[in-house]
Amino acid sequence: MRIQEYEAKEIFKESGIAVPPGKVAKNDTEARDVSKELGLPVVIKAQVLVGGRGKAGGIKIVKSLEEVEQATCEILSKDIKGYQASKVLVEKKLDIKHEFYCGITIDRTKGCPIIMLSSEGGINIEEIAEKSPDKIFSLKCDPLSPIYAFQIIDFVKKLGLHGKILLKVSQIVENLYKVFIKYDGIIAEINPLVITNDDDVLCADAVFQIDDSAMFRHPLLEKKKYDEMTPRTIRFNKKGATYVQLKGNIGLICSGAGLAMATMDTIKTIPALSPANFLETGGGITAELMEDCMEIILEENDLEAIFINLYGGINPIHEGAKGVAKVIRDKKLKIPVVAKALGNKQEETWKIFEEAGVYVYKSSDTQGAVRYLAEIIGGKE
Amino acid sequence: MRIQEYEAKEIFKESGIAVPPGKVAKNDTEARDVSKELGLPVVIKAQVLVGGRGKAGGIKIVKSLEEVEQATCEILSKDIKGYQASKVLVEKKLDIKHEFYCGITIDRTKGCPIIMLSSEGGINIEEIAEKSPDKIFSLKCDPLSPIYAFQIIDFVKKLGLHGKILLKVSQIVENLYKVFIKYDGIIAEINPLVITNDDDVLCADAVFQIDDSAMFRHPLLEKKKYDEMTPRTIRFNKKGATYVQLKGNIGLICSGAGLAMATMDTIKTIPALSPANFLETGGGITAELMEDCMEIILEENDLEAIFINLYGGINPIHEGAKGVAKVIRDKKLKIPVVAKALGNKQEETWKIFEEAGVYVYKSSDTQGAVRYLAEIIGGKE
Amino acid sequence: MSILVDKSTRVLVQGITGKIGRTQTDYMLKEGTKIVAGVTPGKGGTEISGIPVFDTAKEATLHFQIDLSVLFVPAGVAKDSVIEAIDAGIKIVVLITEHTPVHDEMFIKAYAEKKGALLIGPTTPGIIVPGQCKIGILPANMFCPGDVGIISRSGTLAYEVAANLCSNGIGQSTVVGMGADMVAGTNLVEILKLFNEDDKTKAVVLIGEVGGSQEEEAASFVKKEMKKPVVAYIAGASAPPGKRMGHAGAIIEGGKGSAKSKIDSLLSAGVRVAKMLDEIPLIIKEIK
Amino acid sequence: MSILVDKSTRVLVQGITGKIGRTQTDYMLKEGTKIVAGVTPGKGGTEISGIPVFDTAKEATLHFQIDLSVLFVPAGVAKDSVIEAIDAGIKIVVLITEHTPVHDEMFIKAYAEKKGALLIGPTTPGIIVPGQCKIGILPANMFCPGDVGIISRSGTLAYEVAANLCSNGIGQSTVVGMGADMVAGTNLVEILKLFNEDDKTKAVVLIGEVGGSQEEEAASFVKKEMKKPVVAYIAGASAPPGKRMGHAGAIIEGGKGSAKSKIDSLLSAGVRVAKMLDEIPLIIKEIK
Repeated sequence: MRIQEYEAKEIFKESGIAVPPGKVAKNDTEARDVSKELGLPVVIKAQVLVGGRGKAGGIKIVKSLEEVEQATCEILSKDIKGYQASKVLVEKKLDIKHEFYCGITIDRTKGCPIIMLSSEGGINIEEIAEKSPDKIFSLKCDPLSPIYAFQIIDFVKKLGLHGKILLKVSQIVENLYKVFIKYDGIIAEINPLVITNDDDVLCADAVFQIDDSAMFRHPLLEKKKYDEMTPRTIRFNKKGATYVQLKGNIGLICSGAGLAMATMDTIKTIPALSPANFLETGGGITAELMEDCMEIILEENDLEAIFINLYGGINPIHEGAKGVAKVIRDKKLKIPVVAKALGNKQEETWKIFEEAGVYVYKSSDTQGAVRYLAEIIGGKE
Repeated sequence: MRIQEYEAKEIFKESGIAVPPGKVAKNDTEARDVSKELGLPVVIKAQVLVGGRGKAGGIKIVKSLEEVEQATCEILSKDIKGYQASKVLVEKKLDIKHEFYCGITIDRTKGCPIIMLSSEGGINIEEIAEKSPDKIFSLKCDPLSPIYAFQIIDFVKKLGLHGKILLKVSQIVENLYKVFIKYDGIIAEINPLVITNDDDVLCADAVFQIDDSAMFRHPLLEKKKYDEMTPRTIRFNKKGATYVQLKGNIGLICSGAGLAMATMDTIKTIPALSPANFLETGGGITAELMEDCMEIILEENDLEAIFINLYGGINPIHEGAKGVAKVIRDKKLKIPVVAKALGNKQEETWKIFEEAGVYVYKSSDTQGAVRYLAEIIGGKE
Repeated sequence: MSILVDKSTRVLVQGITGKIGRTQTDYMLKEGTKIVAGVTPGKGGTEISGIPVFDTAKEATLHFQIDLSVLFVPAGVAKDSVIEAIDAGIKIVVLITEHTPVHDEMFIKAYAEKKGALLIGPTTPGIIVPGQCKIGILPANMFCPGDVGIISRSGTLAYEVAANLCSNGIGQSTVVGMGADMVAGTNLVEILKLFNEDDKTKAVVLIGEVGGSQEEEAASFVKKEMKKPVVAYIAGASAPPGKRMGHAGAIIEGGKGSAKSKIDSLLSAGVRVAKMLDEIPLIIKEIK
Repeated sequence: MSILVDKSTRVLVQGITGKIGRTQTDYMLKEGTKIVAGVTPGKGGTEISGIPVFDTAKEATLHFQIDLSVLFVPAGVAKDSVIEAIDAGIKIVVLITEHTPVHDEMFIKAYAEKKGALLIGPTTPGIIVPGQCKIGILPANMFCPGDVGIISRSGTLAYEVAANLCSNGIGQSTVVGMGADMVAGTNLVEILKLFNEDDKTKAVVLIGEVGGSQEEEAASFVKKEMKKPVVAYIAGASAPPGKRMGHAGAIIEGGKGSAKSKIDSLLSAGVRVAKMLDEIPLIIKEIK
């Protein structure tokens, strides 16, 4: 789960990382009030979970209260790379002397947290990483040990800092690492990390993404996450299923992300077919989950057929089949459902599917199953 | 700092350790109200920081509300091994099937936490430890690693438990260890750890002592600790000085616990002298601290002389001497002050002392200094 | 004969009394797996399908020699349970559990490395040596004995590829699921090394997917040291791209992670990359 | 010649820019201690009494060979600073700091043991080899060169005993303060072993005090292995007893910890125990 900039900044601030004075606002009046309180000039920032906001017009620096209102309205009504902000963050403008980059993420191959620093912070950091990788310093951390302040100081010195600024930057990096560990972070990023003309060191922009699998350790964040979800999405989430809506004609239910991706790749090889969604069930199939799966793809898409691709390893696919059958009957479903379902309890599963009018493909090759699907659709037309 | 049973139980309870339903009461009326709420019979327990309360009449089981009031008045007015309780803990009486012992403390020589368990809990645990040490099981814990539930379960199995009771007891031991670590415990003890007739497992009595040096990590407890201290005791405490009142005629100020103990041993070899107090300054001597030292021993004792025994290693003893001199002058002190002060800045120190009328002994042997003190007192008489 | 396990491997099942643990224990027993003991705290002294249950792994090791532990435990205790197995001296730990927090994954990966144990998973379907033994949840009817090794980051794709091979008369020496999570206890390279040394394995199918850089590392191992032909399939060429999550991910992956990067690396290492799943048996027939 | 240190020992001072660090650095330099560098985070690049200051111990070790670090740091960072010294590869760490939390003491004691470093303290006055070097806060004018080793759990008592010996014409080979806290990085036995092997030391004075069981352990070492005469003094025979704090302390000490227990153990190991401080020089003269 990625949280909004202002939420990330609240968490960072609690953990001792300085952030600019600021408040979130839902409309122009609120933004005006906040700006009055803070004093001008201020920065108005769209709260959207997408990179490159600034270039897309989601960030404005303004010097008068009239401009505050105008900029807020503009930002809140704008499409920012496919997203629309429902809130802006209004912050006092900083007098920036220098911008650093500080990011912590997970080194997937080595399997450890990795801290990255650069004295060239700001929006061009990825370009710098690509063109001058020597300007990015990284520190791989031992998952078995805490990190100590002296290790951070040794690392931060690579930026060429000394004295109080060295200590201030080190303290922020240390605190960011603590936040990363405490909240099961996947990505924690301060970019830019700003040194002001008064030698204050602040987090000017924050990105924070938290491990969905670790939400049970953070009940307050979990609650916040679920507050914004529909009951079905919550059930999906709790079972570990993943649903992404796309724009196609074939509804898709697969067990396993790899199989789901391969199935999509296969469907796309036939011009008349394209996936309407990505849906992988995870390892927690039940009749109810499959009902939810059927309902969500039927509600949100205009389909020509549904293609189900399941393996019964840990999943009781015969239970899943019951859920599919129930939806077909309850909704008196008109479009064809093609299912390939193999593994433990496959015969039982086939029987349930067939009794509900599902076209069952009994070999293991997804290509064959997809061709069968194409034939069925063709025949229907 | 050792905290009262009811405070320890609050902390234990927060950490998931079940305790009997109960509340603290300051007088008979409160105790009656609590008992009504809990339902009879109840146990009334004196809140004093001393072992062996029960045998000293500090714990009573009562069956009627009249008895509650009577027992509370009795307990609150009683001398319990030199202490008087200002509160009682009123708890619902448990139906006890079995009593275990569980204690965690520090193995000083090995330098690690040690968990001790016995299936023979209760007030005779020390006797059992002495007579049947095989009935006490102990587990030394690695200070570098957390402890895992499976290690605790393996250990708790030595008590011969299985099934749900094994898990419940293990959970309590695990939680007690977490409390011990979280709050910088010196001793955390549940005795008895009770199994009720309903197979509930509860902490029936709690002892919890916290490391004074770690109070900075526990600001709420530190505040509570300081709330009960005089401003001077707080200053003492913050500087690491230790004062214990005794019953003698010689006020004592020494730098270092070892030297203080040796000085007391030496003073006692002369029949006319006995220490009026134990006071060791720690390594934080300042003029102000020495003023405090002088004032506390003068206020709380009826003295014939003051004996000061200092070494200037880390301590600026010349600064300390200024504080002593100030008190002598301000209070126009009549009783003699004998000082032995050696080490860094000794000449400067001697000069300050002598100008204030202190008898200075300039050799290193404490025996000689104490004989000198005896002579001075003799001469004065 | 096979890698990691065979019919003589003595297996412990942690979480044996749970619904999944019980079901999967029966499936494993049916495939000849030598399960000697199970663990569920508080259930010590009971039995599941004739297998004695202990309160802790250590206790089980006091009664039985154990070579491998397979875990069906809740995600919240996955970390502790893996440490329990390793501390009990068990050298191969197969963590089936899904949704283990990634910080726990990093910890147990490092812990296993430090203690010289091999951790497979989490979110792995397990390991199968068709006809000999099965560790984990792989449906046995998808596999058949033979001389092709399979390593797969995806569980269900491994089933499909194996079944497709079987339909084409090609059996498997050992099939290993690497686990689909962000961090895997053991990476592709480690398993490739084992297949490289295994007499019974004549060719290897590597099933990767987008994300991470395990396939790129595998490619450079193949280029340098692999003595056997490798066929690869990378899932996710047409997967919906995830939302951009800050720069850190992009910086660390440095262009790796996409299907294209993986396919290019593998091709340049001489690996035959199948575009579609049904090409895999055909390529295997060609190169073996 | 001496144990642990001598005039060639290259010393780092952590916390060198604090008030105590600066003062004590000057005292140490005056006694010939070879201080090569200091550390205070954020003060890197400055100098104290001509000694270069670095931001971290690791940085100091990149510029200088360092044999020992002596720490004058606040109690709240004592643990981190000891780990910093050990991680920088320094093999002897002397922690002067008072009031280190006991849980931190346990951690750094175990950490030093694991990493093969020797931790003296906390709450130690340090180590002195009279006439050669001084590590820590011991006032040099209390000591004189000679062949008696002193180990003491109390700082100021060590000064007094040394000064008394000097008044009687008896000098010291090395004087080591063990640290007065509940847990000591190094126990009496370890230092006794070093004195046992030191050519220059002819006799050892052991100054103990009530609490713990270090003296009892020292007694059993003396009984078994000590080749040199040992004189002991135990402070606290008439100390006010602490309040009873639950049973756990009593169970674990099992009767040890009292002055009587310590004195009895030492006597039965053949150690001469002085009842009063002024007996020590007399006994030393007798037995040497």
